[in-house]
Amino acid sequence: MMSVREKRQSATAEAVRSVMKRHGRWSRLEIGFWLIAVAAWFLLPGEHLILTEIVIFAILALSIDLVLGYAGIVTLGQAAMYGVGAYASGLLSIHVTGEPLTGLLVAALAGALIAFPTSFLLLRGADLTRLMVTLGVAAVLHEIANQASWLTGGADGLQGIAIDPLFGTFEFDIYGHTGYAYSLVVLFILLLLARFVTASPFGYSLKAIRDNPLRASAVGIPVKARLVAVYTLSGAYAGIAGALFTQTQQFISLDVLSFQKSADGLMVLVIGGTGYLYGGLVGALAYELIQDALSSVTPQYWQFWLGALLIAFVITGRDRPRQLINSISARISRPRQPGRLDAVTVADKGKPT
Amino acid sequence: MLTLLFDGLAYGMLLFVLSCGLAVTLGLMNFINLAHGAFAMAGGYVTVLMTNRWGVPFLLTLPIAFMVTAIAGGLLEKALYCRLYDKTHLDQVLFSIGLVFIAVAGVDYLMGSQQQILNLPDFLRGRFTVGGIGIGVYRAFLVVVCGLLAIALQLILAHTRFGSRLRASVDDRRVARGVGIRVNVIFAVTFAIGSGLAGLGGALGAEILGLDPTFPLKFMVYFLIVVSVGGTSSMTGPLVASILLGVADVLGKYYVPSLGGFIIYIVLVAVLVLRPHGLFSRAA
Amino acid sequence: MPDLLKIDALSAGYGKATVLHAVSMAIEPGQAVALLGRNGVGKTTLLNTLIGLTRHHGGTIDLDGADLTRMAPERRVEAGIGWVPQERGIFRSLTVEENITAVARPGKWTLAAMYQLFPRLQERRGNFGNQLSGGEQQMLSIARALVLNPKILLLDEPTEGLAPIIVEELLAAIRRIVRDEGMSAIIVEQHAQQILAITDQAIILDRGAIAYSGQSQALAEDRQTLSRFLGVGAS
Amino acid sequence: MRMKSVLTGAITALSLMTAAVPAARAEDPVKVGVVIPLTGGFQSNGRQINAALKAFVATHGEKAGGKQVQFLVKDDGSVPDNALRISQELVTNDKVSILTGFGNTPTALSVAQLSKRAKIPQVIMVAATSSIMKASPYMLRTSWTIPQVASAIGKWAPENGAKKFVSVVSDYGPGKDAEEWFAKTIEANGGTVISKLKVPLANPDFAPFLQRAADEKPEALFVFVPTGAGAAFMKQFVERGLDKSGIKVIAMADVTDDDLLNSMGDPAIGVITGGPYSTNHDSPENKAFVEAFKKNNDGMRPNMVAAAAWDALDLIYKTLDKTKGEADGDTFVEAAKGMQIASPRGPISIDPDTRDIVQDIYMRKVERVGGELYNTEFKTYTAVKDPAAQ
Amino acid sequence: MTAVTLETRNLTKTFGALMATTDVSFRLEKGARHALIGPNGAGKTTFINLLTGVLKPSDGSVMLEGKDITALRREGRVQRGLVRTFQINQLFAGLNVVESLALVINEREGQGWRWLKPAFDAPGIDDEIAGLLSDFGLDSVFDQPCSALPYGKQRLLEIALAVACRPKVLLLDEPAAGVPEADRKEVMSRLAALPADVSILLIEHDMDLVFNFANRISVLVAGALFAEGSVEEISKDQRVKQVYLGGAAHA
Repeated sequence: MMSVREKRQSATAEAVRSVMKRHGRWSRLEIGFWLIAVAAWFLLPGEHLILTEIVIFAILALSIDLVLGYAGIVTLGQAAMYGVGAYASGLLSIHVTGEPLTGLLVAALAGALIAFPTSFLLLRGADLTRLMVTLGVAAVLHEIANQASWLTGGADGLQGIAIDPLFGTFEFDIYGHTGYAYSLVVLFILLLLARFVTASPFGYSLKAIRDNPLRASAVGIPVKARLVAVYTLSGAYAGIAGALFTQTQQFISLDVLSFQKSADGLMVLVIGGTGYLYGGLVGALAYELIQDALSSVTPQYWQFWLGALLIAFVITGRDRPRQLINSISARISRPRQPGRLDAVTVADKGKPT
Repeated sequence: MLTLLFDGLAYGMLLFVLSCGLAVTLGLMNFINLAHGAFAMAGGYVTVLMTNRWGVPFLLTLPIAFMVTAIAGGLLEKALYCRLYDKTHLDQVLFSIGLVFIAVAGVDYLMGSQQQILNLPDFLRGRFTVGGIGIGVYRAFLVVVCGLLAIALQLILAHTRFGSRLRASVDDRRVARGVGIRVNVIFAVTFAIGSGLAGLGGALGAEILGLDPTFPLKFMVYFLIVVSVGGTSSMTGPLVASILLGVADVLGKYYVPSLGGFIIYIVLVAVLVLRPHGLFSRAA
Repeated sequence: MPDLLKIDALSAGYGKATVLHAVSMAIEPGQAVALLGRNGVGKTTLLNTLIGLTRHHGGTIDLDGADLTRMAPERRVEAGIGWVPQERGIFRSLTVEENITAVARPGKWTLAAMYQLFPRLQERRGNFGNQLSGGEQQMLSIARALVLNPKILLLDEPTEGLAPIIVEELLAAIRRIVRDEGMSAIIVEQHAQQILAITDQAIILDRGAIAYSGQSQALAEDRQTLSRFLGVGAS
Repeated sequence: MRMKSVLTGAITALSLMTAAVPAARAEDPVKVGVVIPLTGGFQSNGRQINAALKAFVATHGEKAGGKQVQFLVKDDGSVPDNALRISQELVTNDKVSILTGFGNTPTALSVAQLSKRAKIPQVIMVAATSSIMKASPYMLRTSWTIPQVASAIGKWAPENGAKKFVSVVSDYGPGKDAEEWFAKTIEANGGTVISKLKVPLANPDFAPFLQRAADEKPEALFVFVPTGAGAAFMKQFVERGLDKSGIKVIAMADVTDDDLLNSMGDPAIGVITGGPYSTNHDSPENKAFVEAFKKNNDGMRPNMVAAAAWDALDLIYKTLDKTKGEADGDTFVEAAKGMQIASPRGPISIDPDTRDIVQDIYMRKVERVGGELYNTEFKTYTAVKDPAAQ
Repeated sequence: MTAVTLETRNLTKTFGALMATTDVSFRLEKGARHALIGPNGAGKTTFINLLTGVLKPSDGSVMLEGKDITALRREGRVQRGLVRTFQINQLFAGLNVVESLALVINEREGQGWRWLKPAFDAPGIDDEIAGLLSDFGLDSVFDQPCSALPYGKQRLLEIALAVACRPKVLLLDEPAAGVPEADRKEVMSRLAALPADVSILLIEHDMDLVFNFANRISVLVAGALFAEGSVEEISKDQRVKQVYLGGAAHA
């Protein structure tokens, strides 16, 4: 009798192991996504500028996803860390060194340094409170940057940023060739790291907190400390996004700290869907392309149509893109209907380019 | 000094009329309506259009601004907002931002992007002095009108059946329905009135706050601050928060002009850290 | 006599969990029914289902010819249900008087009648809901349901957590409402003996289903049934 | 190491693919990127520029220096980041040879690096901070500079009886410039600025600043706030009764913007401003300009932004005429240097040393002329250079 | 011979003037199957909240294995072995069964701060999860998201999550609440099979469950301990009967 039970248990354990192995495995859709992103470098040399902007936007959204999608903190103040990262790397290039990788590191540190104390302000209160506190912190930093014009250049923007060639070889050209490759690689590394983090015990404890903070504390998870940790990590991400912006544009204005930046980041993430890391990418891609298309059709009134799209999007259900991706992903992983699969892949390929 | 206080009071009262509708929306339906400022803008444009282009007396345009935006608010509630009550805050934020975009671009298209300048009738211009305090006629008018509105709102809330039904719905929506209060109707009406008040506030404020298509974006943050600092459990909270904000803003800019932009945000963060649900929230 | 309230095969619960399993019962006009059972057997869920605050899983509710099954709660109130929720549900930012006048509907139960029934409410008419004692809140909750002039009153544990002397007072009032004024009612109670004394019919729920149904008086004397379904002493 | 060289090779190849500007052929049009704020905080500038462009093309046609001139108008949303990205795309994808527009200083500065690196002439239509010109050797300006105007006011005021000032400026680059240069010149001419107030750019209410200014009891206020805010400022000034208290307002032209002047109404009457252009400037060039502008834009009134935009386009056309359609950065800028134009605002020229505009600055007073409000010029400082660049 | 694992000393909680818990001194012995009963509003919830650290007591202390844990936070108490389940399921809606259990086990093993290593790499974690799955009859639904489970399975997972914490003391708050009749037997038998060395405090209204499961019963009335004894003693106690049957004055 024991052996029957044991047999059953070992069968279960096998099943459990198979579930576990599924985690962290790259789906075909994911791989395809990256292949297309890399291919875009070769095939669309004229679009590198907007692609760079999309990638930086996506990193900002990714940093918000870490706190919102994985820990359930809504924020309208991610620009605080983004902007501080941008200024940190800009100032570094002016006063110390123009080496880009050092700039990224310093910016990550600066972002984390701002995020850490801020996170303690977010431990209490509901959605609205958190929105307003983060917004307030970003607004205060914006004002400080405005006042400290001796350091930041104030409203005129920080002048004189000069970034050394990457690895001493690759100049940041005005076509964005280096910029796109560079930011794409950074995005890839950050996403890889985020994948590790979200699949780690730490990452799962965040998901637990997001889903049910009451139960999370009842199974022994130190909720507050985890929130502080992830907010700080997200601050580092946002800081890196800011530094990438500085380095690829070689210019910073106060807008890096603006409410608009935070709101756009949140909006893009929400459009793309939270809690699966790629939401920011999908959202940034869709948002930028739509905005670009609309504003070239009607430069003065594109906001009208963007607004209409947003409303339609919410009313018809925000889960749609996520569901679509899931179903595409499922179909690609189990290619049973070759005829239909082709259609899907083709349609999919058309989109992100 | 007292002149300044009075200015701050007027400014605060204006903020209150502008944002009280939002407080009710948030408290009653737990709905984050970032498009509240769009209604204020609509009211402002109604007034400017009527006084400047069609020569309608300013005072007459005020109730019209209220009515027009209230009707617009009511219609939008029935057509769109009601679909979003059950959705998440993020959906609501995205949706109402979409509305703001439409409003901004739509007004730009219809009215042009320039600042609209309201021509006040002569009797609201100028200044008088009472006991050594110089008081602007229009600011005095604002204080009186907004004060009366605040009192009227308080009376409606406190002494009418509608008011008590509204408070009951905010207190406990479930039980309210269970004792026969039509919460949905109450909400639609409240939403319309709140929008109307925003419209009226926009009309009154066009003179002081300025009016251009970016109005809803510029002032969205102010409304949210009033609501989050004041809390949503009563009208007193937002009123006190508005006046506090108005006075602090004016005094701050007078005495420490260089800190002008900071003050409200520092107050905001401080209040919310100490009292996450606002100054006047009930102890949970 | 035609039934006032007729429940047929009613199943309901919260979310996915089914709490009530195919409950059927009928109440004649003027009848008061005691709804008994241990904690957690679904008594409150039954009342909540009648007022429309649970998820409907099956069955029908009919009140005086009107089909309530799919109605919104506020419509059910119009159709004639007066609900006294568990834990009273007093609106805390309304005064005592406002709690009553905000919902009152025309009929014989008026504000004045309420003050006559519960003189203490008149004394405290200007106080806010959150300034009342438990007993006063309960009186107010009953008054608030009565001024709806309902066809049937649903009382959910009206004496829960109250001091004995207040319990006496409340039960006396309930007796007047159902006995002297002939109000139909379903009363959920834990104090079985006391409530059986003032009701006509009794129903015992057990695990979401009706386990016993009969005359209150008969049940009051049926110690075995009482202790089987309600007591701690037997098994 | 091999990886690196492969990458370098790839980048070089790409650069060649995209960057190699094909040899200019006669039939190739000269493309001009117009980056202006059609949305956002500075959209009224964008509107005026767009209108001026319409009027200019309608009167001057689309040919200059024997070539087709093609304008590509883009909205930067008043955001410098956008301005930069859009300009980059215009340069790299659309292959524009000239960039123009730039509704405020930050957007102009954001593009300076690009202009420098890609050797693209950048013709500034509005941005007025002095320092911009140093940011790129391909920068040209047809608007005005803040010190140009502020120093003229600083010179005029003490000569005409107002010596004790409080300055009220918006808290951003141009505001600080105005404050600094006004104070500098007025102090050199025997006046004082007893208090300097900075007003947040997104400021809804001037009451506290006005009160503060009044409490300092100056003879006059020196004011610089952006268009639009100026109207609110003047209204609140009158509302406080400061007009009756004997305190004068002497302001930068933005405060009594011609575009809005009519709707500002009576509070504006009598306000003295210094500026480069007034809609009722009395000259045949201006009459023609105003007429063309109104005709093409439903009677809209041009302001100094429109005039500056018009002149920028004129400068581009005239320079192309001179270079026979050659729009290469160095050639173009060299040709533009010293260019003299009979502008609607009076004679202007491009300073060969600074590439900045040299123009007459007028002192004006708001008056009612034929039922409409205008800035009537009453004193001219001729051929003023940017004092900050000297 | 019987060691006390959990003990409260004069535990008191007041909300304003209201005494929610009055001077409760309660002992839970090692390996106990102890039930806490009492009418609605008797303060059972407040008592649990005091034990688990959701509320801070106004007076008195909570001791776990002889150590004072009154000042410890919720998660600290859990890490020391004081674990609870909830009356209303509190699951991680977005995670599946295996993930939920794995994260609890990781947390228990002190791995919760590891942020670069995969969550499923701990040695033996698969076997442990498999054990829990079969102990609680969750094998058939192991890869389903918690929110999609049938109610009875959710209830079992609710308990399994607590057991995965390897508790010394387990507080079961109405474990059978809302479970459909068909699944009831399973829940009860799973409860009966909980490890013997775990001390269990059961809060329950279902007297069948109480009598089948517990060997000792405490009765809480109006925030104070009203009676305590073996199942037999309590079931015969007239005063307890009256509390539950009501009508104390008339009986």
